[in-house]
Amino acid sequence: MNIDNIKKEFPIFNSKIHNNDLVYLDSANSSQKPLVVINRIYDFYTKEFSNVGRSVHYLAVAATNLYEKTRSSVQKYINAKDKNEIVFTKGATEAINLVANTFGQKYLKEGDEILITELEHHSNYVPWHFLRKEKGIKIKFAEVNNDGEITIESIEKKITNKTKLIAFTHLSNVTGAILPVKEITELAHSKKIPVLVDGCQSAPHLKLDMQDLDCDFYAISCHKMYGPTGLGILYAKKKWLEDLPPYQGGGGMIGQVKKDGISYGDLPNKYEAGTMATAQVIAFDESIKFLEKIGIHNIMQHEKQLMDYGEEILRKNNSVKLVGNPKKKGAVLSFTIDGIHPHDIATILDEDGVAIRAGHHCCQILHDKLGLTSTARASLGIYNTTDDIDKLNLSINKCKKIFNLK
Amino acid sequence: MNIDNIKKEFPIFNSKIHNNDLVYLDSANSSQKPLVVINRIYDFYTKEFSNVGRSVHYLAVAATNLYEKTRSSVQKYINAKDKNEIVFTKGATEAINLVANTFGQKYLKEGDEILITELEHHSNYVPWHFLRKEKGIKIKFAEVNNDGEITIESIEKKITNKTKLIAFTHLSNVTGAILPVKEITELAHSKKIPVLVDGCQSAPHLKLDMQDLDCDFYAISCHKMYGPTGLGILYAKKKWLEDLPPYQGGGGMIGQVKKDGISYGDLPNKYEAGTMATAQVIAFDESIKFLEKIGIHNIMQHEKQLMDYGEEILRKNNSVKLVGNPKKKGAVLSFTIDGIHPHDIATILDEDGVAIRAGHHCCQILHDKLGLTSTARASLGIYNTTDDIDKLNLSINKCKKIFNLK
Amino acid sequence: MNLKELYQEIILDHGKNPRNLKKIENFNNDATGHNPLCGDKVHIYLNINNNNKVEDISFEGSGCAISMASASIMTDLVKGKDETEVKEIISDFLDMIKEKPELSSKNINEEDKTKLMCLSGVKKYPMRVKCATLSWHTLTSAINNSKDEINTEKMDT
Amino acid sequence: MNLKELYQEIILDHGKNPRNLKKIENFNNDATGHNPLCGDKVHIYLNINNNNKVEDISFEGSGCAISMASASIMTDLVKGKDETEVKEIISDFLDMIKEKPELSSKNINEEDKTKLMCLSGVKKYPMRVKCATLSWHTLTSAINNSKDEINTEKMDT
Ligand SMILES: Cc1ncc(COP(=O)(O)O)c(C=O)c1O
Ligand SMILES: Cc1ncc(COP(=O)(O)O)c(C=O)c1O
Repeated sequence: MNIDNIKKEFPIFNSKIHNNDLVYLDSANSSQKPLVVINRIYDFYTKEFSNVGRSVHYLAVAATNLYEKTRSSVQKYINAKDKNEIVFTKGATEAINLVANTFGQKYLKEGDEILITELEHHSNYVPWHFLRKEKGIKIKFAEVNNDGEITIESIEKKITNKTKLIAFTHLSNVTGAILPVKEITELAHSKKIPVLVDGCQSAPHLKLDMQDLDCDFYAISCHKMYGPTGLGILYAKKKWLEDLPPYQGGGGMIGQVKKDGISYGDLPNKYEAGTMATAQVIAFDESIKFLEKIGIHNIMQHEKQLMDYGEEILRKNNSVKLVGNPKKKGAVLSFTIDGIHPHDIATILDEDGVAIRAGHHCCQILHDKLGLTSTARASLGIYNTTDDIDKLNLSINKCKKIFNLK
Repeated sequence: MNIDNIKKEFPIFNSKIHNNDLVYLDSANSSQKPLVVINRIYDFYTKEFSNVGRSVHYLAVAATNLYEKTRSSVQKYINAKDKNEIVFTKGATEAINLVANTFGQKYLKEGDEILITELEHHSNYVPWHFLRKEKGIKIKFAEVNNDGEITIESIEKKITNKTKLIAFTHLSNVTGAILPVKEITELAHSKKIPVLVDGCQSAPHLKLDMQDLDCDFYAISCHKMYGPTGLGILYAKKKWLEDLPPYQGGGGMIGQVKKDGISYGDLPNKYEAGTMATAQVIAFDESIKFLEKIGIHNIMQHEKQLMDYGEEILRKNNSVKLVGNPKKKGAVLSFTIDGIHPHDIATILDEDGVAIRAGHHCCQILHDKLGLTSTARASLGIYNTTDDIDKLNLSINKCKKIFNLK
Repeated sequence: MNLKELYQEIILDHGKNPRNLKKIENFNNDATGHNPLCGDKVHIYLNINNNNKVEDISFEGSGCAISMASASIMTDLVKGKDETEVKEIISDFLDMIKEKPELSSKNINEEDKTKLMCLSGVKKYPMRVKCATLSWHTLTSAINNSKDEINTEKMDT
Repeated sequence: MNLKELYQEIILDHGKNPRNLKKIENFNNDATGHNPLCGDKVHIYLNINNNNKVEDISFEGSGCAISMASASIMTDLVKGKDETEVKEIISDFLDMIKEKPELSSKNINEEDKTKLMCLSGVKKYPMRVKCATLSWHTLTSAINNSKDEINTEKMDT
């Protein structure tokens, strides 16, 4: 599959927005879906639907096998050691809540510290805040530097002998900074501190290798990875999944159930209570296949070229200021325009079919630090082209004209 | 829409199972999906996809409106007072976990009692068990009678001045017993005890009227209601959603986020952390429309006829024993055959394309009580016909022949 | 074209050079409002005299052109009016933004009506309605001196 | 037709009248197994003598025809064999159920092989493989006298 005309695999690009072609630059929010994934959902529901795991009839057996096949595909794609290290959740948010809740229950007490960063998405802060309220733990923030990066030093500085876990994003959804996950993990492990990585933004764009990164937990949102909505993945080392208590209770996650006690099922069932997002899991196998067909190296190269082109164009544009200047950066171009509020930018761009996001992008801590309430963000997917960047730039010029800027 | 040939609205019935027509009798596990629902998912992803709530561009605004439209449809369908009393979850299991967790946090302490019943699905027991372990609460079980019913007396008997909540199923997924929700709720409220109803099995089959039932919480699984997988609904009275703490933390559910504190969003956002199952919610609107078109009274009448026919046929069949004999019964025919294990029954039936479920149906407590480890269960949906029942009966006779029974 | 209606000269002017953007010294009522979706904030300061008249009013905050213009025009408009008049104007404005084609309040003169109607362009942009109404809701709580923060999510806009 | 292969006379016979279905008095090793999906349970009792030989073996439990027949045939078969032989037979059986077309163990005579091969019909019914293997896994833990309950979910079947 050639990445240069991959757009045609995504039916959404046949739609017109206000009579214009869609220039979709909101993939960090959620990516569009290729036809193979959409078709898989359709076919599954029309020809093969059954709930998984519980019945022994033909459709149920077939669905269960398909469901488990996706687990194996994910394992392979992210190079996890064991397929039972892959837990399906409703999203990355649930994945992080799962870890915070169960790790917190078992290992955290008053005065303990969780170290996160100023770059974190609310999804990697609020779950820890719950523990702060409930257990009296402390949350420390590694500081972002002027380029919008988190360095290993900024992490190291905040580690104390009370640090019980370090949780940070792999790729910032605002500055685009790519964090040195492997190095931070090495440092943390040298002090016997486990590491959770929020992989929401990295998963669609970077090569994923759990055994190489060696982190303890890794959270992924499938809907940002060209997959269906309502699905996420928690990767966790087996020792943790075996060691931690269950999260939600219900059907399928139990062993024996008596009036006075319950034993839990084995992995991965222990963490998949209730009827799961069957169709979505099964369709996500197509997302993985699709990504594998293009090849992660081609994706990374394509997006790097786009990023370079985009940064160059935007830097040249008067009044436009890029947010953050990290040395390693991926897939996200956040910017402000002096004199135009991001909300106004987004509205004006939308009129041309250019879809970006404006706001704090669920990163209020970072925006406070930057002294901004809001930024405009163009984020990239595999289907974007330099043409999209040119259209973005043209529409930005239109904003400036409306607001009488030069 | 005429319910008598509604099967043709469900494309799955064009599939062959081991060269036979599919006789789908596993709807209590998960229902099949009508084409309108499947098409809606397809159309949404191919023409309209965007994440909801966060961006101001065209697709995002349209998706947000569609998403909220489903909330209004659900409100109307279940006659809730306020649309913000509808919270989307990943399933009924999550809905019950949400209540157990947040209600437990705020209102339960050692020695307090939660009253459930012996009919409960693991999803309405395990979440309370977590609180038993964590907080030292007690779980009391209202006893099932010989007909597989829970009477108001059996509930009343177990209420003490320590009872803090009563949680029970509306319709048993094993005996089919329909519980007197309104009367139990009245009794509970007269003692100032709130009520949670597990509506998983009732939602597809009975008229839902939250204001009439007056229960405090009601949990629904959309995938059993002719909707997509990965979606559930928690109905909760507004006063509870305002009063209880949030459940999962993340994007979208916050108000202001500072390093030292967080304020939460208003309803329903407070309980919808992270990216939700956007496509599924939007498609579920079609499930509701579909049900409304047929009309709940037609559905109830159709299923009652089927139930009566099924009970008659099975009672006549030598060696077949129905499980439970409740006076008010819906949609579920559980049975055993002396001398044939339910697993063997299910396998043999499957060869004829007759899909039933065998096992404990996530109700081990009930099976213990009945002195069984496992039962066979044929459960009905709107697409079933007396012909399906006849085929079930024929296949049962085949089982008996293989096992040399009369 | 809709954008021209949304970003009329008056809006751009008030957005860029908002009137009454400061903290008055002698305020006796105030309230803050916040839109969690975009992070926009507004703080309204009121000086209401013994005759229940708005002696002075100002605001602080940051936001898009629409929200700044709305706060700016609003503060200009209500200065000198008494509480009941102000309340009536607020509800007239909110009705107009929500559904009514025109303003009908007797308490607004024609020139001010023209200014306010410039904000009606947001009707075509449902996600932006909150931007136009945040300061108005906040003014209501300032008048009622209810110290609760106004969160536009809760509002019926 | 597959069903005929699955429910052969031998299976039905052993399923209906399982041999060794009782609790022997003088067991010195035992273990229980459980299949959480269907609720099937098995408890194996072993008497292993000083020469590491299975002096006696029995089981209690409930389950489908396949699981009862499998336990029945298995207990008949291993009686009188020594521990190493039994372990070898177990792994040969599990290999056969998983992937190998035939049994290859020297420790099983032809008549017993024929009986065991009757269980190979489950290969076409992946969800039923656990039924056939539960008692075998449980026997392993009884021999190792590991008191952990065997949960088929964990097993590599
Ligand atoms: C009575 C009952 N309660 C709860 C559940 C759990 O629902 P879900 O698996 O959709 O979360 C089910 C279905 O399995 C059920 O039948
Ligand atoms: C960095 C980051 N973390 C976490 C999330 C939350 O993911 P989800 O909303 O899919 O649960 C997002 C996406 O919104 C994100 O960008």
